[in-house]
Amino acid sequence: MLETTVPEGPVIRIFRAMKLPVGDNFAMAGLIIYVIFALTAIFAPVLAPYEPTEILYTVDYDLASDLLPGQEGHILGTTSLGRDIFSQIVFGARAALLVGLTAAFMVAFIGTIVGLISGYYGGWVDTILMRLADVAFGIPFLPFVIVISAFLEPSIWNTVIAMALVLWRDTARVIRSQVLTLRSRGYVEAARVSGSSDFKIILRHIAPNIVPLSLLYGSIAIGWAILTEASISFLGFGDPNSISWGFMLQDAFASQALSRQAYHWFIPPGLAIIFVVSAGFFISRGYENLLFPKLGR
Amino acid sequence: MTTPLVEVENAQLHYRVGSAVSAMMGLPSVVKAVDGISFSLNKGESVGLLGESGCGKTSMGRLLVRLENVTGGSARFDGAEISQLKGRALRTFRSRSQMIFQNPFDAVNPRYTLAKTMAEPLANAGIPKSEWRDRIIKALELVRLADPEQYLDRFPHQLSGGQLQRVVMARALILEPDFVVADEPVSMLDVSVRAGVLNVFREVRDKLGLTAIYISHDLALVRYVCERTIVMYLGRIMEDGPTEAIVREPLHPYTQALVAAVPTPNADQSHEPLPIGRGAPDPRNPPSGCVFRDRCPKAFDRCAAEVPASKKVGTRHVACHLFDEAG
Amino acid sequence: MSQPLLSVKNLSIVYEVPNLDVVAVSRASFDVPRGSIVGLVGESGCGKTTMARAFTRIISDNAKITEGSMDFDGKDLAKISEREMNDLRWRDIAFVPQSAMNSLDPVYRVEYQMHEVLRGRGGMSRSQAKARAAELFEMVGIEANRLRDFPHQFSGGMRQRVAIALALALNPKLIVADEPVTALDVIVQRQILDQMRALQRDLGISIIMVTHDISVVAYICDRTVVMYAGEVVEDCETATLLSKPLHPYTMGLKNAFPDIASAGTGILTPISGAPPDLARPPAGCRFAARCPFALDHCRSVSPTLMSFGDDHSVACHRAHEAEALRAQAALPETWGEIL
Amino acid sequence: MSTLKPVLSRTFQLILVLWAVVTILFLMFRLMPGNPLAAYIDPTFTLEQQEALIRQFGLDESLLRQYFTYLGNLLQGELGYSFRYRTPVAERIWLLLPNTLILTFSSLIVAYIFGILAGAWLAWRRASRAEAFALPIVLATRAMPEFWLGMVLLAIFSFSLGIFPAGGTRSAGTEYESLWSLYTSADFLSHLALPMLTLAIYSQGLPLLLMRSNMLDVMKEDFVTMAKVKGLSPYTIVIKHGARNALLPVMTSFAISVGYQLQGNVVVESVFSWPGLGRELVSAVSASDYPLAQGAFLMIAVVVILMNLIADLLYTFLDPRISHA
Repeated sequence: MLETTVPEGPVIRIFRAMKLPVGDNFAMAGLIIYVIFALTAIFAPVLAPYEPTEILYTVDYDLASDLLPGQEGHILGTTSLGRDIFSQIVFGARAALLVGLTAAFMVAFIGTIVGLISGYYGGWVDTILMRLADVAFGIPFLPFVIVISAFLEPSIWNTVIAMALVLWRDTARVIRSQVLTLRSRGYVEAARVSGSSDFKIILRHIAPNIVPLSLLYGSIAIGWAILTEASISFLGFGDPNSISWGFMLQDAFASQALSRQAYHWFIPPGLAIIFVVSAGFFISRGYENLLFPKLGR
Repeated sequence: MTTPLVEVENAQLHYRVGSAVSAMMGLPSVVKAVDGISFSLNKGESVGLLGESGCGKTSMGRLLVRLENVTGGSARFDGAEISQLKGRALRTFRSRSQMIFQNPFDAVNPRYTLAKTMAEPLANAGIPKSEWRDRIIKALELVRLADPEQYLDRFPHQLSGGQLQRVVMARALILEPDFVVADEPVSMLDVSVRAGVLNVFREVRDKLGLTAIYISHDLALVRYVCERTIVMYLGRIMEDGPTEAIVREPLHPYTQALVAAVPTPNADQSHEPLPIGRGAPDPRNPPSGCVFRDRCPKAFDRCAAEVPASKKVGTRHVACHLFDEAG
Repeated sequence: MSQPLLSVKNLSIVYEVPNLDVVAVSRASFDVPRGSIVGLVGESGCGKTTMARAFTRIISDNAKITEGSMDFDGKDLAKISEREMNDLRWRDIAFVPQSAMNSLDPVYRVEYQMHEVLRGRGGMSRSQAKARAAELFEMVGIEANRLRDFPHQFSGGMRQRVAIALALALNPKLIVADEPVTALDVIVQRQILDQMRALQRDLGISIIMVTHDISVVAYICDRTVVMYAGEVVEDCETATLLSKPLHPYTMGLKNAFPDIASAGTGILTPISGAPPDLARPPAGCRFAARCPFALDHCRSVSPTLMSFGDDHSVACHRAHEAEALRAQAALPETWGEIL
Repeated sequence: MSTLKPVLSRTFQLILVLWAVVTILFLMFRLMPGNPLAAYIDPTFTLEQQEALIRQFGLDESLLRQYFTYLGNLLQGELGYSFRYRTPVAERIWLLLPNTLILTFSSLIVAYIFGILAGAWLAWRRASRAEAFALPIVLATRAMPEFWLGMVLLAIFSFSLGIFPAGGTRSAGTEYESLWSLYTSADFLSHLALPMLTLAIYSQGLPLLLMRSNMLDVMKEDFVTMAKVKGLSPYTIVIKHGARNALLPVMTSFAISVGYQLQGNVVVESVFSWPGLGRELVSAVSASDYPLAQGAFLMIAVVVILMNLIADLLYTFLDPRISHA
């Protein structure tokens, strides 16, 4: 193994220790987008010139509706109700970050635990958990989230929980099969023969090999969650109290932005979603290259 | 005489393969990796488990260190049924019975330093931390790794296969066990370093008075390490006796073919065709009666009808109908 | 004496790894006489497989033949155009891989893969190919009706026979076999070796048998080429090699190998140390660091492969003392620690 | 009989999963907070009228009884009555299902043909500039919200350029004698074009990436190296061995994609006012028409589960290592 020795800062070293895919161009691009995205979400009140739901007026005290980008100092123009589109985009990052991170965390967490238990213990526990995964695979994802979001009070949390209830299945299956291979590795068997407890074996020999895979599935789930939340909001089942990119698109669609050629209104939220979701895909690709280098994807 | 350290009686290890539906349809759904094996090992005895791939020799070894549990019959260690051990008794068993694995690169965690790898059994046995370093170095010296201190902070990929296999051996021996199962410990190593590992194995076995099982497909290696050999075929024992006798005068037709097939590094060796039929054993679908009969040149009617029982022939036990009258 | 079928001269093959070149085969020379089986023996990483692949010129993308020639029946395999080379492939030089399982396409029946060669490369008609495929299967001892099977339906030994049948398809002059029996159990191994020997005699072809196992070489090969760390260190008839080796490495290998035919078990003697890193080969003889007979001279000057006695080449500065060294080499204490 | 075995055992599994999904569906709709009839009970209704309504929908019985009634009805293909339309749910669903299936299959077939060809081409051009350019774009199409892509296409091709109609399956006032004449009419096809294109652009990424990475893997297999050693032609090596092997998992992914697509249709059908199951589900949920929403959900679930089964079986039959075990 030959590695070029480039002086590394502490950040890079931490990334390496976490097996974050530094060095892969795709992954680095993804990480940079994530950083920009997270900073935007955190500093939204500072960055946004207006309140996202505030109805604005021009200097002539007219309703500031349907302004084009640049007019009256509105970077991306305004909506037909006179709201600042740029501010909505900035605040939309908050909703996306919240949904993406919590859903990804829940999906990766549930999936990893189920996969670990199922793969390590096998037997009837495995059978039950994997039949449950089969059932989860039989549930149409988006319709399920719609029904749950609509019947329970429409809120971001209900959407996130509905997603996690279905999406854990993919992670669980992959983690399980990985655990199955790890379990038959010589060093795991050696640990069993030397008397290590199951807990110790899972903690010391299996989990360290699983964590990068969980992170990989987590980073894919971030994208899925943001896309799903956008769909839910677009269909009108979203959280009425939060400005999300999906909500903006629904607003635009319902306000005939399409027939009125208001591209400045519905193009930016879509681009924002693509930007953030593809960052997740870029990172996951970097991870794959790192975890499965032979495949050369 | 004292009771044997290891006693195996009619042990079985059957795996279910395929689904419940295929079982209902009467398709072969059970693989009998170990199917009615009996032998016992006295303290300090070493025996070679010899056979082709799929004969169940590794499964048999795994039963004895409790990496698998018998599905029928019994396998006892120091009088206690291995699969029933619990709690304290299990912990004692884990420190008394060890395994040396086939692939040294797979048998140690690639993320761990060798010191950390070696410390795992010590921690499990509750040895105080202050003694770890000394015991690790002592174990590495035991397997004749020169200058053992230098290895403590190294990672597995920094060692050669031969060195690493010695580390694996040292880990197995660090708690001074009574019993060791060595699963083809040199088959992944280059010829020029094999001899060193084998010699170390012989030395520590004698020094510690170990009871040992040496699993191999290579009769020449078994002969070098063990005085007694058990020949397995499709989950059953064909022949069991002193290695030298088996090499000189194999009794079972299968053993005869096996001995004749072993290649030697000599120019003048027999090129006679082997006394065995072509074809390969199919563990899912073994023949009725004697499992070897479909390849056996001497098979007759009774071989298909009856499973041959093990018979004592001189110093040996043979499971073959040819010897029915002899006993 | 007739021209050898293949004559390798000063062949070097280099793997280009970023920042560094690994010389996998270094100035190797040997001949393959017509109608003979030549063993290419050595430990893992000694360059035997790389060299065997070079005879088909299908080597990894980052490997390059940097010097030397491979004279095959009047053509230099290192120089001829890709088109000419492709003409020779399988028609004149066929290959038997170590794992027939991975070398057969899992989604096609064996018959299809047979026809692919017979018709695609041999220009046969469908009916000719059918007859020839059945004939080939018979030659290697498989019933012709199994042609309709998929590769995974054969046992390991049978698959290896299929690979041999495939190699024989176009009546090649040379078959390169890369560890063809390594993955098999002794009984099947022996049966396949017998088959190969018989076919080679009947058809008068030549075989290069790559292996790490001297007993396989002893059983089947007429001549043996011993490789160490990318270099050919000894080349002679197998019987001579086993009875009167000239190179200390060959002597050591024999000492390390258990022999079931010997009277007692004796003591096996390892060769201490490990082969050198081919990215940074040492000056002088590459075996010197592990050789009990190495002199200062050996550590500074690299020995060249020289003819010694009749038809026996060796690369060792002390080859002229070989008889005395052999006597010493037979004693375990010569090799230092045996543990 | 080795071909019958996987079909039987998988079908058995399918029935179990179906039963579990049906049960979850029942619980979802029955245990939700609020009276399921709330939206339909006018404040002016008398108490008797309300109770009559509750009895009519069987809501006065115990949960367990309701469950068995529900299962019994399902077994007879009985999905209940829509609150809104006051017609049998099954009738409505059978009317809409063809529209959804036409949209799904047409878009996926286009996506797979394109994806397989482009994926194989990109594998061939590995590490080229074309790859560096194409890969991020493909990943970005996977990151697009489908409905947004639909909106953009709608704005450009319908509202700006006026090439395609804005929604529905047919122009106002057109009538057709049969469904067949409707589906083959130019009018229907021009309505189909934009939603189909939207879903196709979104879906092509999966077969493309899968085909590409499979090709790259297969080309490293020993049997491909051996094909070179055999001196076979590049066409034989790349197409007959490389692509043929790489195609296997892509084919099975088609069935899975049908299931996924059906879920994605929910939004795209809404954008294009395409009268399919997804749009119906959304409007039924919005209008609290529980029987209809439940029926639409169930129908989508059945197709998803069926497609998972077909994917499994395809894999079993297309791969000789399994079908000829």
